[in-house]
Amino acid sequence: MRLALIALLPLLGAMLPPLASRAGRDAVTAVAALVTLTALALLATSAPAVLRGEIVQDGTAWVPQLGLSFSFFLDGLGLFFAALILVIGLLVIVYARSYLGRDEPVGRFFAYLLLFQGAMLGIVISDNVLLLVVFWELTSLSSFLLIGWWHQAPEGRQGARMALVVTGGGGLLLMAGMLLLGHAAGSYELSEILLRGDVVRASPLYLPILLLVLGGAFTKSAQVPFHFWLPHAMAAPTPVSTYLHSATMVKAGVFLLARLWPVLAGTEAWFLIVTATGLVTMLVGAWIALFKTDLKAILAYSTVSHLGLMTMLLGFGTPIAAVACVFHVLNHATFKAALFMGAGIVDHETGTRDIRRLGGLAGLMPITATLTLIAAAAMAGVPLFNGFLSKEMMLEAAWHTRYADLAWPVPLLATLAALLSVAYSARYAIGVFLGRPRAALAHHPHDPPAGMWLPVAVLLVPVLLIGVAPALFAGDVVALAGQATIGTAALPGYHLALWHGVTPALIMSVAAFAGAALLYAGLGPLTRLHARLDRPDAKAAFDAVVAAVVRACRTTTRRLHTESLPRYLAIITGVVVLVGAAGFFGGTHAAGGRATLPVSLPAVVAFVLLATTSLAVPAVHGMRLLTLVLVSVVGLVVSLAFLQFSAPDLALTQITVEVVATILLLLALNLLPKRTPSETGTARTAGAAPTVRMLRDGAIAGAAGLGVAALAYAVMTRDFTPISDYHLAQSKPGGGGTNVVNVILVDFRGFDTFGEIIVLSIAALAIVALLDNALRGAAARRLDTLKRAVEAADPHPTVLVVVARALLPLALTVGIYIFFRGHNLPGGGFIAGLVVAIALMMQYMAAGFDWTAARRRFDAHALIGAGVLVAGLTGLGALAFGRPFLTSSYGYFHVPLIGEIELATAMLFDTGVFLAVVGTVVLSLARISLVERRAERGPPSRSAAVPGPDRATASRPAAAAAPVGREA
Amino acid sequence: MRSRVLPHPILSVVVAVVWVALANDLSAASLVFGIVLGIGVPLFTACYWPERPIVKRPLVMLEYAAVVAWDIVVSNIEVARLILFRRGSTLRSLFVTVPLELTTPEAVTVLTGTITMTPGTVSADLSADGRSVLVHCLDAGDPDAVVRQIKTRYERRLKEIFE
Amino acid sequence: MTGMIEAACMVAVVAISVAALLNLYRLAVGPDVLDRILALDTLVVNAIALIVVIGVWYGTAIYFEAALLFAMVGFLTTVAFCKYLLRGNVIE
Amino acid sequence: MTPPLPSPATAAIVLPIVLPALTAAVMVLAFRHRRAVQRILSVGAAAALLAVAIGLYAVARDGDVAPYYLGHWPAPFGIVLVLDRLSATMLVLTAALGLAVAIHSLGGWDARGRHFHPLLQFQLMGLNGAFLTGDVFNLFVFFEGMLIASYGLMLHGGGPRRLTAGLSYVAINLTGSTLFLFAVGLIYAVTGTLNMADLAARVATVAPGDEALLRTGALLLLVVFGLKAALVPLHWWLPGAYGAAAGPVAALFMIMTKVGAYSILRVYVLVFGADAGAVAGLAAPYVLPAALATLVVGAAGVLASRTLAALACFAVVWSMGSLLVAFGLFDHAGVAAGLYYLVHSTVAGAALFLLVDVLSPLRGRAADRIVPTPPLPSAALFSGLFFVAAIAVAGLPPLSGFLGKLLVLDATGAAPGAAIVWTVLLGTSLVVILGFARAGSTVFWKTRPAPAAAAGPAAAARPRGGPVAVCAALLAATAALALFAGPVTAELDATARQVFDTAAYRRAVLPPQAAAAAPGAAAAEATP
Amino acid sequence: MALASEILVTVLILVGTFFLFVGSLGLAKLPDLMRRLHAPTKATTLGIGALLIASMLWFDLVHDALSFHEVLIALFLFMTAPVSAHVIAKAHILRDAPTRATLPPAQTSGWATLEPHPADPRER
Amino acid sequence: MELLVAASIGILTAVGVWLLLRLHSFPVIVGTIFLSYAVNLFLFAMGRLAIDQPPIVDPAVTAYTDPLPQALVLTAIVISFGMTALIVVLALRAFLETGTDRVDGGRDEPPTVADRAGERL
Ligand code: NA
Ligand code: NA
Repeated sequence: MRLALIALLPLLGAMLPPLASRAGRDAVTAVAALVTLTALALLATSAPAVLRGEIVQDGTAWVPQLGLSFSFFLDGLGLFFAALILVIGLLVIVYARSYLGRDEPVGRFFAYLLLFQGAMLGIVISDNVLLLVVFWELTSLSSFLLIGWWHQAPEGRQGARMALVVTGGGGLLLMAGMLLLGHAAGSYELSEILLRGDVVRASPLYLPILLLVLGGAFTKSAQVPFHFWLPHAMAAPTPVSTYLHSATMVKAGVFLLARLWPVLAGTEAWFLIVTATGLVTMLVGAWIALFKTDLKAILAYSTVSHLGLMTMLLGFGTPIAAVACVFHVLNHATFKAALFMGAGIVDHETGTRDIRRLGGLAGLMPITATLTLIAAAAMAGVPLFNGFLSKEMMLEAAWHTRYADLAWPVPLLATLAALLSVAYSARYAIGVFLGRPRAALAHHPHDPPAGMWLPVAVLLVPVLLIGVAPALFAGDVVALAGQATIGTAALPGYHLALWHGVTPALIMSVAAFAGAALLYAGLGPLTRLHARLDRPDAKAAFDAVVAAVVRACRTTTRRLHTESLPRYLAIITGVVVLVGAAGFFGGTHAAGGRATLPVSLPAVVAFVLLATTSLAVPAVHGMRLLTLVLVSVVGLVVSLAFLQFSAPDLALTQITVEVVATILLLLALNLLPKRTPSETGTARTAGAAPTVRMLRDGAIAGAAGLGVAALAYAVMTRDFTPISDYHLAQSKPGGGGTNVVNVILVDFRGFDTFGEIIVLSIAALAIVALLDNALRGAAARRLDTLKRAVEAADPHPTVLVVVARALLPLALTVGIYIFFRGHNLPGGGFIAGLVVAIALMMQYMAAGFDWTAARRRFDAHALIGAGVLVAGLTGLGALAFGRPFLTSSYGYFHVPLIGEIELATAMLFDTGVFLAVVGTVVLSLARISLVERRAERGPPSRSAAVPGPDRATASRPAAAAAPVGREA
Repeated sequence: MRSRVLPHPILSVVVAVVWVALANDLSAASLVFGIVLGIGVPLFTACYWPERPIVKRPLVMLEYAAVVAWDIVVSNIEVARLILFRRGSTLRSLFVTVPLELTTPEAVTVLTGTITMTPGTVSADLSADGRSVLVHCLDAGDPDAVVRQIKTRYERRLKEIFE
Repeated sequence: MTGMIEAACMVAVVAISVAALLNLYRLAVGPDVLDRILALDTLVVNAIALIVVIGVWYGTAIYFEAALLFAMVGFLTTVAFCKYLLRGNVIE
Repeated sequence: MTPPLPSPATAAIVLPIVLPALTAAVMVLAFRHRRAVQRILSVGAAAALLAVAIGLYAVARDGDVAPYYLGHWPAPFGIVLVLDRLSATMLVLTAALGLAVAIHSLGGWDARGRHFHPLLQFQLMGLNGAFLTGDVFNLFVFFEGMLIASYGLMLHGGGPRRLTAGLSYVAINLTGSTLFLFAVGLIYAVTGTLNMADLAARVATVAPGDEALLRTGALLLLVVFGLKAALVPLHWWLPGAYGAAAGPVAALFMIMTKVGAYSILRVYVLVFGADAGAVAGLAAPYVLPAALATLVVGAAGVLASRTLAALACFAVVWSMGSLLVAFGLFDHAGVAAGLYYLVHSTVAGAALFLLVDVLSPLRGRAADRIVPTPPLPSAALFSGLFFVAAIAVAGLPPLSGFLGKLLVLDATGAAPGAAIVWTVLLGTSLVVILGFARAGSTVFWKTRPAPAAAAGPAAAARPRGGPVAVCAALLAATAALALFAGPVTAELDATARQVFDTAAYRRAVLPPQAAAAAPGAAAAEATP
Repeated sequence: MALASEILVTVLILVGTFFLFVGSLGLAKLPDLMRRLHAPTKATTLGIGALLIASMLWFDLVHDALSFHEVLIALFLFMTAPVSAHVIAKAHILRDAPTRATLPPAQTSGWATLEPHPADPRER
Repeated sequence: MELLVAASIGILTAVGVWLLLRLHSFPVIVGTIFLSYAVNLFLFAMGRLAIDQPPIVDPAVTAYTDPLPQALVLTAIVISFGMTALIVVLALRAFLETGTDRVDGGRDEPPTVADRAGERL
């Protein structure tokens, strides 16, 4: 696990700095540095093997189904990059200690930095390409946090978001590319894939893979046209810029191209795309850098340019160019990190990064000036500094490169880029440190503490050493990393040296310097000219694109999600009709052969009744009470239809449910508007024009009705063999009852019924919960102001009260009768429950809520709970005998006087049903009427005066009321 | 008789009879169960029927029932004639007030029910104090005769039964 | 089932059907909602009659409870509608 | 003809339904005014349910499909519950989520209305019933149980917004329930049976003249399940309902959409799957395109959101798109990937909803709107939690969402039209990432100075430890899901394999002669 | 004997049918609500009553067993039909001003639909 | 007979769907009621129609109608009753809370004079 630990240490170690933050910033810095050092030490232990030319591998399985494993491998390239990441990371940590303000949460900062470091290490040492993607996206995420460090500023937030979107989006492309790559190569392990370049290049997936991988690499490495995010990431604190945008994150793209070079490079497509992208990026970055005024922006665009250079080199596809790239990665990392740190020092000391406000700082801060000038010279490619050497190699490679069968474009443009590079480097160095000092700086600038400049100095050591003696100080590293990059190809002959004689590269280099001198001289007018040019602003473009996408999303979402129920339902029912039609017409159909029943007169009349009343409803639905009367007629006809077609149980249920539903709807209607306003008058807010809507709704409704009717007719006119022959046969012997429907309900499919009574119970609970707070807040105020209609003076007509009283015991008797006969004849717990509930509701209706509630012998809640419990426990009873839930049992018992009676556990179950039904109906209706009462009597203060009256006695002589008084 | 066990003796009988009728069976089992219910159901519903009507002369009830049954037959023939052979607008329909001597709500209710069931009359409302019934006559040449008939044929008997 | 009674049942069914159509007429014409409620009430009575006649015709008592329930609870729909018109609140 | 009696292990199959149902009944019966007792019962029952579910998973892991013949009636005549790896997985997920929600609600939500805990338990019952049943009509019943409890829970707490959204939610789902009955009726009318295993046997031999009717029934049923799964263009109810619901309720609802997805998988693999003859492979042409549209609409909604709740809601829509893209392949790899995504999206989405729920009260009048506020108390904690939740939901590494997405991509890679699927998946992923980045940076980064007077309420609202801990635990679960993705995907891989072994399902549920008569069974026996 | 019974049953069915029909006819034919109210509440009671008796007789005849549960339908109808008529009439009185104008005075107080009970505390 | 039943189911469905698409909660509720009539009849019809063959086992009878759809319809009736009760109360509650019974997000004109006068129709 040693190798894995290199990446995991910083990731896990990220937790330490926040924990240490109590101990002060030095301790935090020490912890972060220690974590980095430990990782570096771990890396060092693996280094000897790598230097011997071995490949160190390590890892464990993660998601074998996916080919994603937690596997790492370390070769020259990985070691090179890992070392770079850790060493520069260490320097950045030291630098950041002094850079960050006193009141900033350093612990969190270092946590993010270590997270990023771990992710970056993961990229360079991953063996598994999918694991590489994991780390790749982790760098996007951790850089998001780092770039947004100063999130109070809009630039911080926007820069972070932009970086996340561009690099994270690239990561998504890479994810797809790596999946395809693994698929094409037959393995997700890089160590395998690198050996199967031929297979991959020959695969039909090659081009998609290439494009997707390049999408990932180019976004990360800020290649044109994805270059715009990098300068805006400069909103980050300078240590972050140093680390992410010079040495590491942006190099991840280059690393990826180098890593996959043996697999993907060498084809025409690769050459054309990668070279061109690199070349254009190199030029564009340099050109923009020339005119930027913010120090970090200049450095950022120069970075873009240098990344283009590296990309172009890899694009050439020759081993020597690849080696040159590796060399330039090393050189660029050192001088660019130094430059960023230097810019941070200037910013820190002067309070500005605007090159126009800076100048002549050499005298004030000599150390910083010296260091920066050295680094800038390296960037410009001045001999004796390392940048010169790799630039020479680049020019040399460019000289030999023909693009589109032309010899001149690449060398010419490369030289031009070098020229621009010299020019902006000069402008940077001269503009800040030389020339005359400017006034109006906030405070007197001076060299920073050693903690800040020492890391810069350390970085410049390799700049100088390599610049002077490249073979000695960088030869092995470049050879090692270069060989690893080009894979099995032979390392080309090259010679790292300051002097190669007068080569084309040297001439191009000289030309660049000369041209740069001219350019620098003419920079003033050129800058003015440039300022006047209408140049494309990438950030504005990006922002515009994002804004357009957001706007499009908002518009689409708002237009789609109008929160209009009719629209939603129109779409849904429309879909239902279409899918149903597609289903029907997608299959074969033949007319059925079942004989139809002869039509009878009552059936025709019933149909006429149903059709007339139903079809009248759309016309008169504005009058709501009338609608309910019509609905009652429909319900009546439906009950009769059940009866006609041999379903007495259904008829009984329908008859009783109708009554309860009517009462319920009338209760609600009393508080709702009494009429539905005409929809033609409401067109303004309803979207489509009323006529269009009516037509649309009519079409959907007509199609649905026609479809359903056709389906029903098709079914009824064909035969089938249902499973219910078994139920008919087993009802008596197996279930102990002759009413097969009831035996199905309480036995064969008792579980349905168990669920069904729970549904009812939940409905009651939900109604209680809904109405529980109806007597507070806006609802209560509305209730209080509800307009009362003209109403009868007697709420409880005597005739009604007396008949209801007389009916109650009779109805209960009927309920009990229906309950007991249900197992053998039409009836059962549900219908019985409804009958009893109706009888009780009749009392409420006749005698009033208070009067009846005061005499209530039971709590409806408890009835519901008890009902479910009885049914459930009856079902569980079977478990005691080792039988499954709801296994029923019945027996015949002889009772003296009465004779043989049948007792079945199913009846106990039915008792649960009965209780739940009574409880549900009574509870629901009672709760609604409670709300109604508020509307009737107004707020509690007024209603306090109302006694619990016995309305039956209100209209009878006072003497007769006396017994009630005694009773109460 | 009016004990805790049998709060409404007549009701108990009615319940038992209803049970036997429901069962459509005169067996011992249904009779026994009917008696059980006759005791149980009134006990459960007693609280909803606090004023226990006293039926003083049950036999008069039979007489009353016979009178009403006869009147219903007559009423039906009469009303059928009116419906079939008279134009609706020529019917001399009107409301009459029937002053009541009955006081118990049960008796009043039986009377209003009877009025509605018998010749050409519908009881449309009671007075707020319960001392008058508003009766609608379908075709009444002599409103006083209607009032008289109600009072003599029905109210008198009901008074005997209930009060 | 003898022909005589069957014929009577047929007559009854036809008459009840026509009666139901007459109820529908009142339901359609109104004019007041109370007329329609009354029509509904009458329709229920006709339904009870139909069930009884059908029971006689088929010689079965299996549909009896339906008629019983109509007779026992059917009026509650009428009462509920009227209570609504009288007082607004059906249960108060 | 009598079916075998349950073994001690399989006797517990009915418990996930009965236990919550009876717990709720006891609460309603005896403790409806005693919230403290209700809380103990609710959390205790949820914990017990989790234990039972884990036990049942262990049973299901043996590899055999375990039927439970309710009432001891033989299939297909009685109702049969069927425990297999798939249903066991869903049970464990439901129970875990239920426990999290029960605990989270103790933070105060359960006190903001009546009957929260009974409704919660009933909802768990409905869910478990839907996952266990092997009967299409019984599935309807449990759908209804689950839905009506969800109506109650959705409306819990009241308020105009919740009521308005609730009305739409209920009306749309009532339409769906009606359609369910039409579809089941049609299927019964052709096949004469309701038992899924028996249906599987009978649809294959449907007469050519009946095929159109059967297809219609099957596709209407697909619309029902699609409605529950929030497949575009049937998803309309989701943003409003989830957005208006209380946090813990929305979190619990994460499993509701999964019931739709589960049912699609179950019915259209077992009944209308490869062996279904003329009606084989019925759903595939519809599910995949709809899932792609779902991805687009969901992602657009995420970016368009103006509140965190809306953000979470559309993220759910989007995640259902990802999930159903995988299920829509109706192959082993797709189902295995989809199952992982299902587990992930349930946990991650729930965490997000719970987080929004704890966060909103701290933001004063801004509540969950995506606008800058004065700095929050414990901003670092919440921004951290949000960051992690966003990573999980948006599918960035290292959490489970990333692996889920990778699995889905991997599974769809070989499918026809893979390029389109990948483009939509990845394109919408980017939009979702952007949406979360915008929302998070506005809510947590873009602070405005606290007006001196208004500092009071926001400062007064302190985060409660319990609910925050539940969020953190769920987020930790997504991390664990990622870390142990190897064993988890191995389990789900075996589950997916069992899903497609429909012959084994039929053998286990139906008596031998009936199962042998079924097509495919012979083939399965020929190649053991 | 059987024939006599059958004739009786037939006659009862026809009589019941006749009154049933007349009830509905009256409902359709009569010109105002109060008059219409008379038709169904009366004619239907005898109509149904005759049918019920026919049913009882018929079952006694066919099954050779006493059938008397039909009595219950009559019982419930007789209890409930007047109530229906009563509440419809009350609602009509409340809603229809011309009808209200034709009402005769009650004995000592107003009609219950229109005037609160003197002792009712709720109506202030 | 089958044609009449099928036509009835079709009419109920069409009216139900049309009402479902209205702008106010009350017609929507009535629409769901119509749809439940329709679906109950439909489900019932799936067992095919039979006259005077109730599924009450009797040794003297040989033909019964299919009892299973009847049991299913019973369950469906009960469930749709519960659902109707809930949505009715919900609509009422939403109206009380928001002051409108529109379900499309719009608002109606203030109640008309007739409405204020307390016309209960
Ligand atoms: Na009369
Ligand atoms: Na009369």
